[in-house]
Amino acid sequence: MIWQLDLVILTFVIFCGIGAITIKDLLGAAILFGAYSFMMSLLWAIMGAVDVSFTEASVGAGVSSILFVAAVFRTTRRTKD
Amino acid sequence: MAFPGWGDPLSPASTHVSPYYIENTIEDTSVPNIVTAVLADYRGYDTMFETAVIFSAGIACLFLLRRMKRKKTDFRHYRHMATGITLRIEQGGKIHPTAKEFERIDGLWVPHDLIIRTTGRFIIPFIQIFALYVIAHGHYSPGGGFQGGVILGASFILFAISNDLRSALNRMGERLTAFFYTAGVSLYAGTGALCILLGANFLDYSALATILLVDPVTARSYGILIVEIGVGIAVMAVMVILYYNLVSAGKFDEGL
Amino acid sequence: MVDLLTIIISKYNYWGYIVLMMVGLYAMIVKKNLVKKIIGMSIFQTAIIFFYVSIGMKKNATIPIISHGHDGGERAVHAVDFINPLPHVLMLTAIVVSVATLGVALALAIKVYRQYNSLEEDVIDSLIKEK
Amino acid sequence: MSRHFPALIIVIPLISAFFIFAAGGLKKTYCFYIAAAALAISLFSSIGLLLQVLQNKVVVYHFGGWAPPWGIAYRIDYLNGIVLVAVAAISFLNLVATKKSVEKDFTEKIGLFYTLYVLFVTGILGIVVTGDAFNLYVLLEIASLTGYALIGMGTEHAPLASLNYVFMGTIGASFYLLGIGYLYLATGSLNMLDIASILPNIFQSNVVLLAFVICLTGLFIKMALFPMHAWLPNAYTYSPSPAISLIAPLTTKVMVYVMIRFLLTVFTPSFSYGSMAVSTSFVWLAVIAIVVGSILALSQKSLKRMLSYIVIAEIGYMVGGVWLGNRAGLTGAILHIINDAAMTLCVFLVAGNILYRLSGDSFDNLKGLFRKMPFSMGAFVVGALSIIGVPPTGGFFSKWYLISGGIAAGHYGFVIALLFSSLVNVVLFFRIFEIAYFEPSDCPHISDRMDEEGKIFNDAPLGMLVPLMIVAVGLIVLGIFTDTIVTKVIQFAIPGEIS
Repeated sequence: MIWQLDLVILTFVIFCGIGAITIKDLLGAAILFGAYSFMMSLLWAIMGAVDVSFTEASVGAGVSSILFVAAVFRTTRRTKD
Repeated sequence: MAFPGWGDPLSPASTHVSPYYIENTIEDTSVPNIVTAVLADYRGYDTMFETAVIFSAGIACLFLLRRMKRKKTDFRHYRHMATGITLRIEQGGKIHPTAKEFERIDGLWVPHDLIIRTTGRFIIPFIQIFALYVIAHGHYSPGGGFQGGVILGASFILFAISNDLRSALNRMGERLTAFFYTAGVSLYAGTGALCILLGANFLDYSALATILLVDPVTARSYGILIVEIGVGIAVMAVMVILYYNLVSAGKFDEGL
Repeated sequence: MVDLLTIIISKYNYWGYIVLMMVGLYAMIVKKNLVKKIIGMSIFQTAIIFFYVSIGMKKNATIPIISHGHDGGERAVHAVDFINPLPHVLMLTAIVVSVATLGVALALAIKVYRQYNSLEEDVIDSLIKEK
Repeated sequence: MSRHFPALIIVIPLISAFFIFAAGGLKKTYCFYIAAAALAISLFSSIGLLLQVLQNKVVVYHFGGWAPPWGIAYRIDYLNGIVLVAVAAISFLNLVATKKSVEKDFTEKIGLFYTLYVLFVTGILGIVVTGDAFNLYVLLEIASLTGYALIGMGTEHAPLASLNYVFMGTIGASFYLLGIGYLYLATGSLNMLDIASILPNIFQSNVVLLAFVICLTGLFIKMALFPMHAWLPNAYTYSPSPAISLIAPLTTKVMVYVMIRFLLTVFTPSFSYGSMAVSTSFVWLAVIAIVVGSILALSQKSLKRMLSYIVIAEIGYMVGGVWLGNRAGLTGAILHIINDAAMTLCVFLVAGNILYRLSGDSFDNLKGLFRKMPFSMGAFVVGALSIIGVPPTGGFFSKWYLISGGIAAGHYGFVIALLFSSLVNVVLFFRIFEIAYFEPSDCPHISDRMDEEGKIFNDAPLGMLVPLMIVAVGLIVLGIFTDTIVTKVIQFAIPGEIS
């Protein structure tokens, strides 16, 4: 594995995570959470955890995001924080 | 003892239990993917409960959100397919079932985007085949029941998004989904119980050798495949039911 | 100073997991919006999964899938050549648990929204106090 | 078949869950009977297991035929043998006792309710019986997820309370998982006994200390010890009564069991009490929990909410008893897990009966209740006396052990807190007795039904009363047989090195 790549993606992960909880739009937050999960799965793939990475890519980035979007569709997009 | 360095091959985590798995998986189960072997055999009992967690989540979602009765004040929309005229029928009324030229539509109905629907129709079979490949090929490559099941579930969700929820429900109704996730988890627990009946411990797949007519090591490999299929079915159905529930807020009619 | 730097750099994954955990915990405690809290919860759980995957890492090792050689003959398998598979197995379970929790939490959030017509905790609190 | 008891005890309820779910869609009346049969088998196997333990000291079962530490093993010894019987008995009795109430509250979702019920019991039983630290986490999540769902279907603000419980519960479980991660990092194993055999060599390590602290934090959140108790009162108050009389007796007590298991088996006593200087501060934390729980209970105006604060105080009893670190304190704590589970079940069942007949459980509604529901209130008196600690109920004896443990350890703050809490409980319950016995009924909500003599008699149906009576009698029986339980079982559950 290449530690420079690892570090860059780790930074991305952290920024996506912070972005997901600060953005003032729940749909945007859901999408950023998807990006966060996807970056995370990349990170794990780099670390050799291929099965975990595969699961996170399908569960975290795929289905979780859809579930968030569905919940936001049924509630509201607006948020105060 | 200090905190082991990152990636240290001599840390206790890498030297105590896990070398056994790495060195003996092939002899014990003849499965090259060590993660699959540990997941479904050495620690198969955990995985059974993991499936049970998924099952509980599906049941919990149904229990919390599902609305069994329609309110009398609800209304339905019907669209005359030839002309595009929309009817709104109030107070729980229905259109006569023989009136085939009307289709029921959502309150937020918009004409279907042809591109999305066609792309969906085109891509869904490939996703499903890939999902089945992932389930079946979990012994040799990354993948297995969970990943494949989630992808299979995602293909149904994609169908529900690219068309509408009602047509997805026509293909894959609530009862069918419920059947699938009960069947999936029972397949897992049932395999385990079968091992007890055959005289071994719970989930000891080598006992299956007597009915599968193979040697115990191959029987373990087959046992892993069986439970992975069970997991795949259960996870697929639960993902679909979670989506149905959340997107229709428990009413199972209108959705994204 | 140099020592500190080496500690930080040699274990930067562990620092990353602590940062992510704090991000998740912060969202769960400080944010008022329920969906934001749920996102925080998911981030918190992934941070712990990240920690486990970091435990399993081994330098100069490959992914835990034993490949037969191209010549068809079986090679001897040495534990140092493969990444520790056990944390991966545990984390597969943890990911599934986290998506299950997510589903239940979102169902509850929808139920809350149905009841109070709001997802903001402070608005709901003031609604409860009014009654 | 008796060899497979450790598997059957968990697997039968799990498999029955699928049948109950299927029956919920086909014929709803079967759901209850399937659940009852499954839990009866569970109870039967747990009693069988306890007998095996009395004979052989320890019962081990390897899942998948793999020996630990590679596979998952269940290990039943004196400590979890007795807790197992208590849990199985309570879940079975509660199932029978709440049949009518479930039919009333969840007419359409009865199948789903019972499915969640048996899954919850599966999780709780698994937590008690497992010998694998990670397996415990998975089972904990099953119990929690089903618990969230059961609580979320309650009245008033139940969904919000349940969502807060989800957040706190997930933090707790995740901290536990993290602690297991650190233990794994230090030892490379997940099997509790295996960890215990490796740990003594590395007790000085910071990683072990960190694992210990993080695990305990997670468990404290899950068991609602005082500063982390915020999720409990609302969740318990608003939850549906048939669910809460299951969840309240089991969840928190089982977490106390897990804490004892970790202190005694995983981190051996010499580490937990010896090289750690935290014992005394945890006892003080428990003292604060007892005092604050009791005082907050005083200020409540409705029955279930008052009982929830009493639960918080009772957690303080057990945690304090465990951390006293002597034989009497631990005996008291283990005994109190069983007694407290039984008496919490008793009073919450009565609260359920009251809610079955009345529209609310605020103190105004309780007026004249002794005339209307004499049997339920009779059971309530037994439960209340047990919580106060009056002989010959079980509560007296466990409190007696706890107090003597406090005196032996020289920790008089704990002793005073226990006595103070008993005093507060006297005030709490006699206030209710006074309202229910002396004040005339003027509650308009009751569907009054005059019987032949013209008396207003409106107790819960017989199906709910009989199990309640069994529980009430059981409390007294537990008290009478305390000596047997302690000498036959509990004294062997505590390692010999603790004096």
